[in-house]
Amino acid sequence: MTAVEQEIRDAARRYLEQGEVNCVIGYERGPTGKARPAFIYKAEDADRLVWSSDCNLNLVSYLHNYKHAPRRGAPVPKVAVVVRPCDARAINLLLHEQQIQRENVKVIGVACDGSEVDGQVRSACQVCRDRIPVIYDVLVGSEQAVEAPEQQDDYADVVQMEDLAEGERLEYWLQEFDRCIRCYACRQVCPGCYCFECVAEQVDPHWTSIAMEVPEKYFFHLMRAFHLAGRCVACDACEAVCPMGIPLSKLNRKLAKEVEALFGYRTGDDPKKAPPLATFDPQERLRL
Amino acid sequence: MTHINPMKPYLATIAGVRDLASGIKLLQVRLDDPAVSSSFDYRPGQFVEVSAFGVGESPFGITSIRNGNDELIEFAINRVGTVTEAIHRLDVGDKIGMRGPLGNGFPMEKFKGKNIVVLGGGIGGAPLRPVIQTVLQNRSDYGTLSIFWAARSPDLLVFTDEYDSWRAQPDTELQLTVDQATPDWPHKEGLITTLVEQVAPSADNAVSITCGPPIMIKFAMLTLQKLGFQSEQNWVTLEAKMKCGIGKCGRCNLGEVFVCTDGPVFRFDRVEGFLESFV
Amino acid sequence: MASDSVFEPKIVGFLCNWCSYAGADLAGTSRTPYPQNVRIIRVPCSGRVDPLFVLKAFQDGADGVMILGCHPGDCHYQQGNYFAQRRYALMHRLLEFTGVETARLHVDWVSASEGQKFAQVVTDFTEQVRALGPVAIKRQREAAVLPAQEVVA
Amino acid sequence: MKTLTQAQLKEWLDALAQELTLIAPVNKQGKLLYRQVHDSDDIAWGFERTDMSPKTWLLPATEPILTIRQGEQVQIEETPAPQAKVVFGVRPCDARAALAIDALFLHKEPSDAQYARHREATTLVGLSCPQMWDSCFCTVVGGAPNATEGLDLLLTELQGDGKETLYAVQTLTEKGEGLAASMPGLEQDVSLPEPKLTEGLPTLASGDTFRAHFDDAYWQQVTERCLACRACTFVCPACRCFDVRDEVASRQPGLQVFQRLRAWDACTSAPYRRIAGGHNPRPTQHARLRNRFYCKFMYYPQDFGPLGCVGCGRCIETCPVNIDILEVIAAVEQLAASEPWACEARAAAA
Repeated sequence: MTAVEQEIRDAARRYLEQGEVNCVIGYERGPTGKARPAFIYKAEDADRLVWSSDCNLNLVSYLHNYKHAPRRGAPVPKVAVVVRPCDARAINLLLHEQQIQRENVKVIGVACDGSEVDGQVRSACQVCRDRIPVIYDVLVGSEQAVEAPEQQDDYADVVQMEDLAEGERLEYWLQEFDRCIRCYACRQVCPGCYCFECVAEQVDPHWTSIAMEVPEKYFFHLMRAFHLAGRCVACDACEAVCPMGIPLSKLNRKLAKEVEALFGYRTGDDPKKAPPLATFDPQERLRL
Repeated sequence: MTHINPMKPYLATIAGVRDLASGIKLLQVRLDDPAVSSSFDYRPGQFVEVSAFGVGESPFGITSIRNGNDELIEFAINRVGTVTEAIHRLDVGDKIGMRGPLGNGFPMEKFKGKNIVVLGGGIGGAPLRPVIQTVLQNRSDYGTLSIFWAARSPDLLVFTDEYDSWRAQPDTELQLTVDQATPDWPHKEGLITTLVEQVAPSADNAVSITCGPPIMIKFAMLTLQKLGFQSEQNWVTLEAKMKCGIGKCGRCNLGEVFVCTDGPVFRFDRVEGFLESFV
Repeated sequence: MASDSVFEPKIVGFLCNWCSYAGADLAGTSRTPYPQNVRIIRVPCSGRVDPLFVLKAFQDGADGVMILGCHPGDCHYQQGNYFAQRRYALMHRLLEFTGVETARLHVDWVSASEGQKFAQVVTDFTEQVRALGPVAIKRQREAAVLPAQEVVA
Repeated sequence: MKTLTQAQLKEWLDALAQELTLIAPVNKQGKLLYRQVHDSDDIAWGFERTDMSPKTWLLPATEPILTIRQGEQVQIEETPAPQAKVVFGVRPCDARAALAIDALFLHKEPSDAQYARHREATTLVGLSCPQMWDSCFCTVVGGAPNATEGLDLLLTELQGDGKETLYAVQTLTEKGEGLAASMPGLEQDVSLPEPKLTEGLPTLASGDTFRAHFDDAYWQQVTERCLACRACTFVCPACRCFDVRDEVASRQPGLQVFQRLRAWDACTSAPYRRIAGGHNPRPTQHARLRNRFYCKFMYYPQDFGPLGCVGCGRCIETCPVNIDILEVIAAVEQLAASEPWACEARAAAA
């Protein structure tokens, strides 16, 4: 057990013992050895919690399940959630969008040195500049946090795509989307995707076909990426869960790059700042 | 090898449309192929999948009985979604697709000699009309007929123009109630369960047949129980989301029971044994 | 519209009710000719045009989409076109990134008095899209259900 | 038994690809998918478990089942039978999954015409597994890495002595015999190697046990992390739920053409049961996920015969939050052990 793990368990135990939360959302080890989300209700179960580099979902998504009182008259549940710096930005996003109330959420922030997949630091983590969560109630592992790279994210991967010829780019995405099985795992795992009825499944109006054909997949992924324009926190959970290995974060990062360049905005810096597409500047004239 | 495709609908032509209640239309259709039409036999409680071409298919209970050579088939269609809306836009002469008859239907033979209590809530009255018609056409085969007919408001009551002819039959009573009455409403106001409890039909040698929203079925069963009806005396017809109607698409199951092929008509003691609640 | 002759693109135009639709009207009443490739959909405001509409139009067979609204500062609802501006600035870049030519999506401001400009915008855009040919992300169903010679380009 | 070398096998496959649709696992950007191949070199030789099952070729992810032409008259056309196809490299578990789907789509009246056409047109050439891979549990649900059920031909890789890989061919059906007729090779006595089995797997509880524990709190517990995506059902070789919808294929003056599409759907997603008007008769995620497990282990065998799970382990590998069907099997086994009276109690209650 690492020191970070111990700190997470201690924080969870404390919250549960003192009755400050009903539930702590963290990670546990599944039977195949993979980390998976865990929901801890009792202080004595806090020792199930783990922390490792394969904890690469965004647990903030689960807060949507705790937004409402379970029955009429009952209080809205209070939950604590274990977050990485990228996940923490999603908390600010949901606070801004009034999906969660600050007083109902305790944030156990983990200082991050990048998560790994198969011994490789994930591409999202290689370019990430965050080491300490933007919002937290308890900070764990800060002494282990490695120095953030001084260099700003130069979006080299995005630029590389942009430099391809138009036809090559189209071919690339058609190939990638061809594998998509429309399982919607990317949407379900995303803290920013919480519409009660997604346009991809809406029947009336019927926006898109039920067909698993490339035009529908293109429609779905572009639509999803666009709905996250200026709202994506770059946690990369969508790409991590995709059973078909589609590089979804490329779409999100492209938009993040443009949003940064056009509006100087980064998601989740401040819960009071509106995402760029939810506001405007009358003086602005953009290339269309 | 050729296969008979159970997913391929017969073509049918709309022969008549009339408003039944607010937002509910009665469609009369005739199958285009005379051979299919003359052999299209169905029982009260069975349903068909109706296609509005270009929109899709939905299941509807047949609300008529087969009358000798008159091969008109009737459905009551409540406008709630895309398919029903498309069907509401159709007119006499337009084509629809029809698959069926599907489902099991009511065992009207078994009910012979019994007193029949019918509980219909809103559009749920539609699949019960053929039950009433069967009893009335073979009046001497059955005992008394008590019809409890309910809706949220008077303008949602179905088959209002047939009430007088039902009442005119011997040993037949019709009780009406609405949840929300209008000033000119001459009948009862309140839930169907209250009405049934007041009138208190006898459970002796009786069967009850109920159709309505799931929550109404649930409370109607409790009321009937209070009046002495055993679950074995109570028959219900359930609704569920269906796509194929032939037990393949997996959408309508309640536990191991498929509403489309095992039902939609069930004796209530069976429903009580379902793993999944029907409500 | 046989397939061997010149390619006639299908263009969907979302026109704001208050300015651009009136502009199109003016083009009509003043008999200014413009290509008939554009199918006009009147919307209350350019801010009403969800990027979803654009994607759906492409999917359903449009080769080009244009969104015309009031000039900045002139929006009937004060701010709708500012939202639209931000949205489509990003949308353009996203389409480009995924390999759909940006020239297929045109956003412009046309006021009620600019009948000439409307005709000019439509003419230019139609030629621009014609040069690009059919869009690559449209559904291919028509070809599956119709004999080849009947498929309308 | 006939044996052939890999070179001979490739030669045979190349010849097949000339005359019919040959489908085999290929590597698409790191994912193993069954796709049409024209050259046996495109096959991902040495593959273990594929990421998607060959179900796609029997029950396509999307398929028009009818074409409706509405002009002055309405014409409804069925989709013509597909071209003859051979799926090569079918793992025994996936073949058993095809049998499970057959039980409902072919043998339960009325049979599904479109599925039947695909089934008739398809020959399944299996490749037995030398071992159970990670997360595999075919032995728990009655299968084996070298099971023959549902296959037309089964190839088994023989332990080579350093030379070229040799395959032994088991001919299992008439269809397989027809196909094997053109196969080169050598008749010789060989003994098939025993596959390596995974030890210590749980035992699948009976349908009655599942029935008895329907309302157990365990189902809420296991569902808590469920994201309600559809990945587990789409990678499952035996899941068969579908959605049907009419969609416009062409609209012209005087003629509208619609296609009635059938596409995969998943009981784990929230809108699956939502009806017009917004009511959802299965409103909670735990009821939806529970339905998936119950369908596989109780409803399906009870209603149609075979289990709805063949132990391929794909859902275990795919689930983004690691909901593990094997863990569920073990948990139900444990529930049964800890509450032996539950079965009778449930039976008495019902």
